Amino acid sequence: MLTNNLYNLCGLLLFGMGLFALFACSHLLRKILAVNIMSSGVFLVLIATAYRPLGAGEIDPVPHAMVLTGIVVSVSVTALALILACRVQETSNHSLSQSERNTNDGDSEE
Amino acid sequence: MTIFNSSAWIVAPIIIPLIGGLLCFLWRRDTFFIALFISLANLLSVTTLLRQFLLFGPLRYRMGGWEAPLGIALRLHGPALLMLLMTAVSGIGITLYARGYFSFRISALKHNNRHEQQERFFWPLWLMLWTALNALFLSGDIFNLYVTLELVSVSAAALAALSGKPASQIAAFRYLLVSLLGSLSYLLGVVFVYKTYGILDLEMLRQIATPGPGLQMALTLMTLGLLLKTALFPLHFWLPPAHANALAPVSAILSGLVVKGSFFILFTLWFEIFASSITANALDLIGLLGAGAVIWGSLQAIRQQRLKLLVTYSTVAQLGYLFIAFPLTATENISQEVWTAVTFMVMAHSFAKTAMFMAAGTIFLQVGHDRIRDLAGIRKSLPITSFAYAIAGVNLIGLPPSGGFIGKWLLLTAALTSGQWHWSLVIIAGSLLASVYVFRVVSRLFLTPDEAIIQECRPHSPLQEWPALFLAIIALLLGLIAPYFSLILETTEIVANLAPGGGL
Amino acid sequence: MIIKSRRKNKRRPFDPILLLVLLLTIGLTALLIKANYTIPVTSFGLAAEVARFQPRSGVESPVTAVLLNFRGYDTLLEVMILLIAVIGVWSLTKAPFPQKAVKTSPVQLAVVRLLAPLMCLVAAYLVWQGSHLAGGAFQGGAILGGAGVLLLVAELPWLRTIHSRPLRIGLLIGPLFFLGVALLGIINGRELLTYPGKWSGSLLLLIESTCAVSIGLTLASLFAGGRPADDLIGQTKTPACNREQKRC
Amino acid sequence: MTWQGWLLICILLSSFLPGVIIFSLPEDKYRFRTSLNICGAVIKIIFILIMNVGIYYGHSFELRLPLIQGMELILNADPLSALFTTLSSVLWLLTTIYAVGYLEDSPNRSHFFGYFSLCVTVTIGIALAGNLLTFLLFYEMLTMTTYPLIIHRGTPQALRAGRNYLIYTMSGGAVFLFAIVWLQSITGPLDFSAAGFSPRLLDTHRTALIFIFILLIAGVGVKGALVPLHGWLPQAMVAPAPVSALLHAVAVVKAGAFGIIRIILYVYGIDNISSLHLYSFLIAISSVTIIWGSIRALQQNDLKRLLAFSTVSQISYITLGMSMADQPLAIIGGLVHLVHQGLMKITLFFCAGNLAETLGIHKISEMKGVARRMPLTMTAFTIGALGMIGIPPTVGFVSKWYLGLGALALGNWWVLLILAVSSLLNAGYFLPIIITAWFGKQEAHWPEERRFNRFETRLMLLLPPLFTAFVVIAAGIIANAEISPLAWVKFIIREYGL
Repeated sequence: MLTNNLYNLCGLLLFGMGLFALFACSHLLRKILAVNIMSSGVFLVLIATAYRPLGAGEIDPVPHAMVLTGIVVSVSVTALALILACRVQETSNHSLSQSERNTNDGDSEE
Repeated sequence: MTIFNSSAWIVAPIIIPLIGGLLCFLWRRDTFFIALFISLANLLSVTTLLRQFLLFGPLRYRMGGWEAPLGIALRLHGPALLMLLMTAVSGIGITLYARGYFSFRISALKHNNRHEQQERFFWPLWLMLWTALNALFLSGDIFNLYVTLELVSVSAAALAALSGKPASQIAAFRYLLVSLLGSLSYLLGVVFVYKTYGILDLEMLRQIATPGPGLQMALTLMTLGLLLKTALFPLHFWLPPAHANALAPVSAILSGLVVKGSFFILFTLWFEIFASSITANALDLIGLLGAGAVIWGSLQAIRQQRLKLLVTYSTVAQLGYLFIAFPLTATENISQEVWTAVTFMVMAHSFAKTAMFMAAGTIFLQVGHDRIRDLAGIRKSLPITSFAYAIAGVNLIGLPPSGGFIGKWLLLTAALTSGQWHWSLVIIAGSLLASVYVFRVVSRLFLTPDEAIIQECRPHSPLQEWPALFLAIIALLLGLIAPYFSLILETTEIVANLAPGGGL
Repeated sequence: MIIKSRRKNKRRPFDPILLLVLLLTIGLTALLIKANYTIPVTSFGLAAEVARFQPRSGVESPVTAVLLNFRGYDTLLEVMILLIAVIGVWSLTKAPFPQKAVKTSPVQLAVVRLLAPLMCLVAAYLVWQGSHLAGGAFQGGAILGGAGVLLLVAELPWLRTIHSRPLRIGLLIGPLFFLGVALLGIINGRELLTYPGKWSGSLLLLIESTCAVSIGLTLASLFAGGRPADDLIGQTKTPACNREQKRC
Repeated sequence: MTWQGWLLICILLSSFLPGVIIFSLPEDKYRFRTSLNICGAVIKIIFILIMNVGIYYGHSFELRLPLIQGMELILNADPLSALFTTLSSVLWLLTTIYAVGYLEDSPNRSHFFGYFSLCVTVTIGIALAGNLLTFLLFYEMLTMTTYPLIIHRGTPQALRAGRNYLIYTMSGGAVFLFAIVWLQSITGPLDFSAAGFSPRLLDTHRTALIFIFILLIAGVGVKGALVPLHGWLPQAMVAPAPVSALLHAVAVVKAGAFGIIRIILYVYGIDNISSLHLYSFLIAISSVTIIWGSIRALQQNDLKRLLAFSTVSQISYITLGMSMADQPLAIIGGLVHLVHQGLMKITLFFCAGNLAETLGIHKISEMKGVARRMPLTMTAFTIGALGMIGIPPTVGFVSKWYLGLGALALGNWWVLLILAVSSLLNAGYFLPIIITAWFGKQEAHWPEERRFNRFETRLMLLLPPLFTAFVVIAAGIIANAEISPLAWVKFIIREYGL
């Protein structure tokens, strides 16, 4: 069970680290990275559930499929987040921490 | 009519908007007509499902023909059906309104390239979001729910950023990250569930789930994630900027439909699948947060100077009511009523809030701003919109016969019958605060000032005004068609078996 | 793609909120780890189920069987998420794909010329292998996407000058084919995503191939962070676009 | 659905549909709007008369719409609803005629008449409500439909008045909702019935039921202008005269008083109230309201404010009648005052509106000698005022007579004293006005005089008060005849089982 436990431990630690970084970093890119680290952590824990000690039966393919799905989702979200971050940076030189303006110009003309 | 008895109809609300979304991205011409056709086809399929539901009871569908633990099951039970209906009706309204909104912007404003581009991408994203919501309501698999949640998040975030304003992009970024965080937390919960039970199907989980440390942790994680996505106070920080800065049809979608998705999952998990593991303390805690949301959200709404922000904070407040229902389910004999109450509040809020954002958007476009102070006498130039706003407001206050009233009445009854009367005080206080923020605006709109500060009304299509009124009136009359809803909600047993496969 | 924070990162000596967050996350992680070790493992997952039904799935690799057959619905939705990401990215960008790439060194160019076809080959192999070993549409698509990225980075014109419509068709071909095959089940009077028995192996391979192409294109255009030049509406009229074109 | 059910629907629709159509009419469709309005009012009166005859001959008018478990909308016409519907619909017709004359040339008329019609629809709904839920439904809708009328002028004062009105009525509505749900969580679904709820509940829920009763009375007491919940009423006087008439005589205040009657007689039932010892509570609040309203009225110089405080005082006679409900004579006095007060007060408001519209007079001090300029109006005013004081043969005397008889039969000297003092106070603020108007000497020009050719003012402004003043006397004289309000009230009491 050692491998399994190691995976779990690492995964959960990564999750926790990512969570901390998400709140602690104000930089947009770092936030994206933090979330990615978190998701890696979750995937580690997930893939660890597929583990079977030798001779205890076949390896479970369902977590594999789930992780694959999760990775694709994470890639998509990361891409969108990166582009958003780029746009934010381009248009306003803002970083998220100082963007508390609740301006309301979603419908305005310019 | 064998074709209407085909079991394949249950996937129609997922497949139809999906095809529409793909087509809108590929085709790019006549996107509105594609979307309109899709909306109507979706309504047809949901109506067919309603008929099947009334004839046969709850439905279950094996994706790919694989039985549950291996394959993914779709399930259609009463609440899911009502959510589908709600989305179908709101969706038609939003589709029509969006057409009016974009064509007004394209024809009347500068930078029409940008507006054309916004419209071009609005349609595929909106139809995809619709797909995602329908898939979410129908899903019967705890991991598939994660996928649908992500589908919702990504399309909703893309929509929220559509306006292209820096503020909206920051808000959308934050929204995306928060959604992702919520989804991850939910996914970790799913992992724990899978570790413990080795099963992902909801029905099977319901049968075998017993209280234990694993399930408790899983439930905590999933709940945290979903609460974050549903923006329960104090996790609501991301919602006001994201909803207020988006384009009006998008705000309507986000506030009216999207937050209901994660709430629906949360409610299903707590009160259907893992009901046996829920402790009274957890219920009280959620109720307390809900009460906080009602009070805080309402107070914030009262403080706002901008119309769209006011409407947004009222979403925070109204979502609180849904959580006040949680502790009221603790008593066995009234939990059915609380279910009904919650469904009513969700539906009424969805229609009313959609209508309200549409009205706010129309006012914004016509007047050029939405400072509440300077909105006096809008009724003159936009009578239908003002009416729609007022009627939607009546719903939010929860005056009879609106759906919101039925919900509040049932919650009050549950609170007083079970002796938890402190919740009833919050509900009453929330209504009063709601009437303050609603009438702050309504009294302005309906004012007839002496000096003519009324703006010239720019020509606009009826599509900009009527959908809002239509939805607001539906919300208002929701109470009167209550018997049919309780009929649907009370059908929990399978009445007859639907022929497997199709008659196609 | 490089984002610089406007404010210099000043090290603050002590931030109570940060400390609180730290403590909270540590607490949560500790709880999670504790819970993780107290879970009684009562089940061995779905491995046995998968093994039992795999012969009927049409592929030999259990992961592919789960991915495309048993839980094909998840995968269908997941392909859509990728697509939505592309639509979202396109909706956010005013800029076209980079018209002129940065100066590429001849070495890099040579490497790309050498690698790109090879990567396509590897991708094809991975897709084919997916039916019996590790591999499949996503793995193949990822390699294809990598090839696309290389092409974008180098001065090679393929992806940079592509027109909007062919690209859109390319992006959609996988999802549409998948959806079409999924609907085949309904037309045959069975459930969605039910593959006709004897054809299922080859159909799955076809789905994988088309999806791999779409996924590759998706990843590459996500990397490009823009959209084809002819996809913009009236790009010459809008000053903002002009500015960005110059910048690019 | 039976014809009785359809009739109830038609009664509601006869003012609802004109209202909705009027909203969509352009401003200048004057004739169409007016004829639509008046046709609606006449049709409504005809329907209501048919209903009254039906009720008299023992038909039951009922319509049920179950919503969900424990929630049912019921429309049910009993003799009491007939009394209120008849009053409201007749006064609506008169007020409509008056308003057409009053608002000639003023802006936003379709807005005004639209809400006016809706307001009456809702009031009729209150009268026809068959249980507390339905009552609440229309009661809240009444708030929504009267609010636009109060702020109709759009001035800062009007807005302030509107805001206060909302604060009072929304809070009242919330308290009312709370009380209803609480009550029904104890008693279960509750239709209006003569017996009230089961007396067995008194043993187990005594305190709760007392609290609920107080909350219910507070909830409707806001609209019924019970002291100290009356604050919105004098402020709402900034609205145009027809609106004031509507608030005071046709809809809002009446709806509050009607609610008090319903709660006492048909929700709790006389016996339950008696065993909960709530009568003294009722007597106390109604006496305080009567005396306080009169004292405040004495201090007013603004005519409409004076009338508003007079309403506060007068409407409480109804509550006073209910607070002696174990004596049928007192109930008769209270119920018949519902009609009588409406007739008298609407006369007074019409006249006040005439003075303001024709001569620009708003203050009592400006009224010196006004009767010589507007003799017909002031005749009507005098009749109304004498009725308020309770001088025979006006209807006001009839109400007070029965209230007094009831108090005597109960041996309640305290109430008799209240009646006497309040009559004196009424005389104290009405007689000076009458004397000034008839015998005072005009000192200055009227503030804003407008001349009309043949009559002292517009005909449409003159006819309604003259008609109501006539009825004030006629109904007093024929009080014992078969078709008088009093006779109908006695019929109500018989049907109620006393």
